[in-house]
Amino acid sequence: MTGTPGGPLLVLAIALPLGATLIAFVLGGQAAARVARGSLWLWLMLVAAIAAVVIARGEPLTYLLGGFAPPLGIALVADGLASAMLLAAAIVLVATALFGRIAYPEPSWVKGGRAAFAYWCLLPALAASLAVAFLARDLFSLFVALEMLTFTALALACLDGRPSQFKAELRYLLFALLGSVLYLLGCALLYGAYGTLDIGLLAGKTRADAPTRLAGALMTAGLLAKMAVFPLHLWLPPAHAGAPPAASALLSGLVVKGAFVLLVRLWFSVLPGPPVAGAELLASLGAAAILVGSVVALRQERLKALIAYSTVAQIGYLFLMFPLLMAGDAEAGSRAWMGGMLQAVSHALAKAAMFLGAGLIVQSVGDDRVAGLGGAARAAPFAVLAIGIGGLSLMGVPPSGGFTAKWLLLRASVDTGQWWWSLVILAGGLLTGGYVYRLIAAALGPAAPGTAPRAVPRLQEGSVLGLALLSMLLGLLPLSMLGLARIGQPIMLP
Amino acid sequence: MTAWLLDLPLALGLFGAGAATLAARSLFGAVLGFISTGLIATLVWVRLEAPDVALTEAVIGAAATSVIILYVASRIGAGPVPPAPPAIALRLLAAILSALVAGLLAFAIFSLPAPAPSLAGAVLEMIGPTGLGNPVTAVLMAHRALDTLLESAVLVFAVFVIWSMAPERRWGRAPGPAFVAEPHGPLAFLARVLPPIGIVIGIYIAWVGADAPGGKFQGGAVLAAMWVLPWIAGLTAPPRISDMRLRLAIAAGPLVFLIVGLAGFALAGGFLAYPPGLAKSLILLIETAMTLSVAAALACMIAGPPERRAQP
Amino acid sequence: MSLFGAACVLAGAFFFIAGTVGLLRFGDTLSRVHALTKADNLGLGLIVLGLLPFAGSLAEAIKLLLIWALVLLGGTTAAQLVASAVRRDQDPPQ
Amino acid sequence: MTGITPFALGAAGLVGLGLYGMLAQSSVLRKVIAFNLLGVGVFLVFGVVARRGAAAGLPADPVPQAMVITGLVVAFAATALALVLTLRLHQTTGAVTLAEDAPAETPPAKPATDAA
Repeated sequence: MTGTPGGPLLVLAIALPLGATLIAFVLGGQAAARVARGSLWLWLMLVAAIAAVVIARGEPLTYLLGGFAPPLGIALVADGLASAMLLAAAIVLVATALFGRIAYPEPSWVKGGRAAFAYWCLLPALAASLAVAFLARDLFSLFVALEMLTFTALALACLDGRPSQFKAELRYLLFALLGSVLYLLGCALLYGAYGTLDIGLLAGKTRADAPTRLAGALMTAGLLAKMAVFPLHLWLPPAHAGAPPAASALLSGLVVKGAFVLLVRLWFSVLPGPPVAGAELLASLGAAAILVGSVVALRQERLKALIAYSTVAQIGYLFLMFPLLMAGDAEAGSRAWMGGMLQAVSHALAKAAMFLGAGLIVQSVGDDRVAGLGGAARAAPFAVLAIGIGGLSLMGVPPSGGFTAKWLLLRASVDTGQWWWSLVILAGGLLTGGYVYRLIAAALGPAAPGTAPRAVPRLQEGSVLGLALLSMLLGLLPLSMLGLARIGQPIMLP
Repeated sequence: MTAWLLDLPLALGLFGAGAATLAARSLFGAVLGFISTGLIATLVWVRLEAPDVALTEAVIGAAATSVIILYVASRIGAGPVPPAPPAIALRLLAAILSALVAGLLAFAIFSLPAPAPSLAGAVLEMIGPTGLGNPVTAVLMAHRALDTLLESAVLVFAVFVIWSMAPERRWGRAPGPAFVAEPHGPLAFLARVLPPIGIVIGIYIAWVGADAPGGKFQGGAVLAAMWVLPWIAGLTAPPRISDMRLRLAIAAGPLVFLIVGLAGFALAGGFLAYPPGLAKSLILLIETAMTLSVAAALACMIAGPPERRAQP
Repeated sequence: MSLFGAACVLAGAFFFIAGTVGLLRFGDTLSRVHALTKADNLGLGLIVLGLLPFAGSLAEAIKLLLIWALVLLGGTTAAQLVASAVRRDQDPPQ
Repeated sequence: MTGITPFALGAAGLVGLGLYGMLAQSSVLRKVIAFNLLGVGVFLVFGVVARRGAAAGLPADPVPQAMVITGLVVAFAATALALVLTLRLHQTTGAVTLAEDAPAETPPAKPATDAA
């Protein structure tokens, strides 16, 4: 009556971090940090259990809230996409929690305790927001989830309280608010047309009429603004580069993916046979993002700005799957789908590792210019190693999750005769190689005269390296293990 | 036909007030335009047979939003020189895009299918077990309870996000700046006279929400205003954010909601399900906690991040 | 009875219009505040008076009167605040 | 159907106005006000949809109404956040716009000399 076996796990995946956020907020102090850390470890186990049950059953888990079936009620569904993204989110959050033990040790109510209190409230809040964004099957609940994500992302980025950051974040907020209000307008039209906002009920029922087309266009535009897709990307680099490292890792790695999952669901489950021209437009924007983002990243002087521009480029890859999925070739479509999902997951892990590693290196050498990174490899070898491994994944060099993802996309583009996308993928890989090489070469160089790079805490280095190794491990998994991503994959109509 | 006599001027007024908001030369004029738009929108909601939304629009959409905009506008002003508008080409592009979206939107609304799909029947069918008489409250508290739970959590998120923007040296103090007290001024008079009446009205609006238009958000917003008024008049100071009672008041609504929701697993066979017979009592319990939380959260959001130099 | 009500509401509407015209046409802030508060309080009072015969119950009638009383209170305070702000702007404290 | 025509047009018009205001104004506060105008328009589209869905003896579909109440509260929270950021931006840098060439580091609490 209330869904499939294992359904209550989905409720817990939302209720646990939400409850932890509220309790951490009420308790404050060291207790807040402890509650947040404990809840994130539990959450990791919970989402691992969800993924395991989804794999074992071979079909999505469902839960109907309050026992009310859609259209009146709201359903939670964990398909392969949701469970994979949840798992990636939990791993990144646990790693940033370990990292934050040292970066934000003392939440308190006296001067100096502000950032730590906010940090430990925000981590479980982000977990709860992502859980809703990945699991909810109602377009309006997803709107609320997007707003929760925006609020937490905003606070994370302002954690330092730096004046320059207020401007970057205000720009981000205005973009995000415009995006969500356009999305909401699309919801109003869809409800007016079909009397429900449940994705499951809308699937296959939508008509290609004016309200639906306009709703699709508005919602897509809104989500693109939130994802910082070229040419709406201008807010992202200053916002992500100016944030403290732990926040940048979460923003670049996870927050952007919430809107991505929603866009995928919108296009392939809600819209009636989305227009191929639209998909090609999205992929062209993605291709432009890959090339422009990578070239601009190559020219950046500051370490974190470089990594932030790399995020703009890596988000671009996610859009290449759209026209490949709609080419009408089931096998190639399936490859493109897995490639896109794997890109989302591996970028989350690799980019989080790179931002955290960059934070450690800057802390070690006391200089955030690429030219001033000399000596870092000696003082913080594991952080530099982590950036290197993460960079390999971004480039698409085996063995790494990024390699498998880009290889799958490459094959799908060749198989469907859309070979021009493969040129973009290859060019993007080369350019990425260029900026990663710049970073590593600088870090391997000798320390600048008169400076003495300091060692960094082992726990932080360990958590960063762990993330990077996991992103590499993704590439060693046999393809059959990646079948998780295909459970509940929408059937693409040619 | 007579309805048009009322509806057409309302719709025109709505658009006119909106246009005046954009065209206003001063920032203050723009805020006044926005308040007028909100008030006209409230009347439109009444004409659209949505009294619950009309109350919410009046209290939160028009009043509370305008209060915080005015408050920030008065503190920063528009600067000595009004900021230069963007290039004419950009404005032209924006105008074309906006007109296009508005036109397409109107066209899309008029091409929605008739008869319109509706869940009104389904809501009435499923309202029985909740014991509620107001279908909107039933949707908020039972059928779409997840949204309401998340929304109450959003308010808590917003409060700690706002607090986290506090200047480092003011951290832990009471929310908002210190207001100058004028013990015999008109504001102090209002702050002494109004709250007793306002608190009764706020609780009344929240209480009747189960069966008539009203509810926790509308009532909570009135209560928040009654709490903030003495702060602004300088009569009392808000509690420090380091006071756990304040934070408990802010988080009580979603916490109680979450606990009752989880108890549903044991009592009613599912999350956010209510056991038959107990449904109305449990919903009232949640609404009570949420009214308190909405009031505390809105009050803290109006006051802003801690800025006080020293405690009075 | 309903004729009396309609007459009161119409008279109230007239005062509202007069107050609004005053708000728009008067030159200085103090006269504007004067026009607004005087006319609107009286206007609303007349409208409430006109609606009283239509009130279905005693509770409804009390609610109507309460609305009038609250608007009076709010309007008076706002007028005082605006006036004192004007005075502050005109002769700044030495 | 005809009963909602003026409001549908008014809502669409407000959406257009709000969108223009958010894109074409430079003052942050005015952008925030425009965001709220846009919000009023979008919520009224929900209202029109709800009114069209009058059925089963109810004058309007309660489900979109509930969504609007949720949406209004969320929009208020978003406005409050934007305003706090605006205030802090002004307190720390004196800027009132997001233009790149705004004054970089004027002392706090001192109004900007050149806001553009």
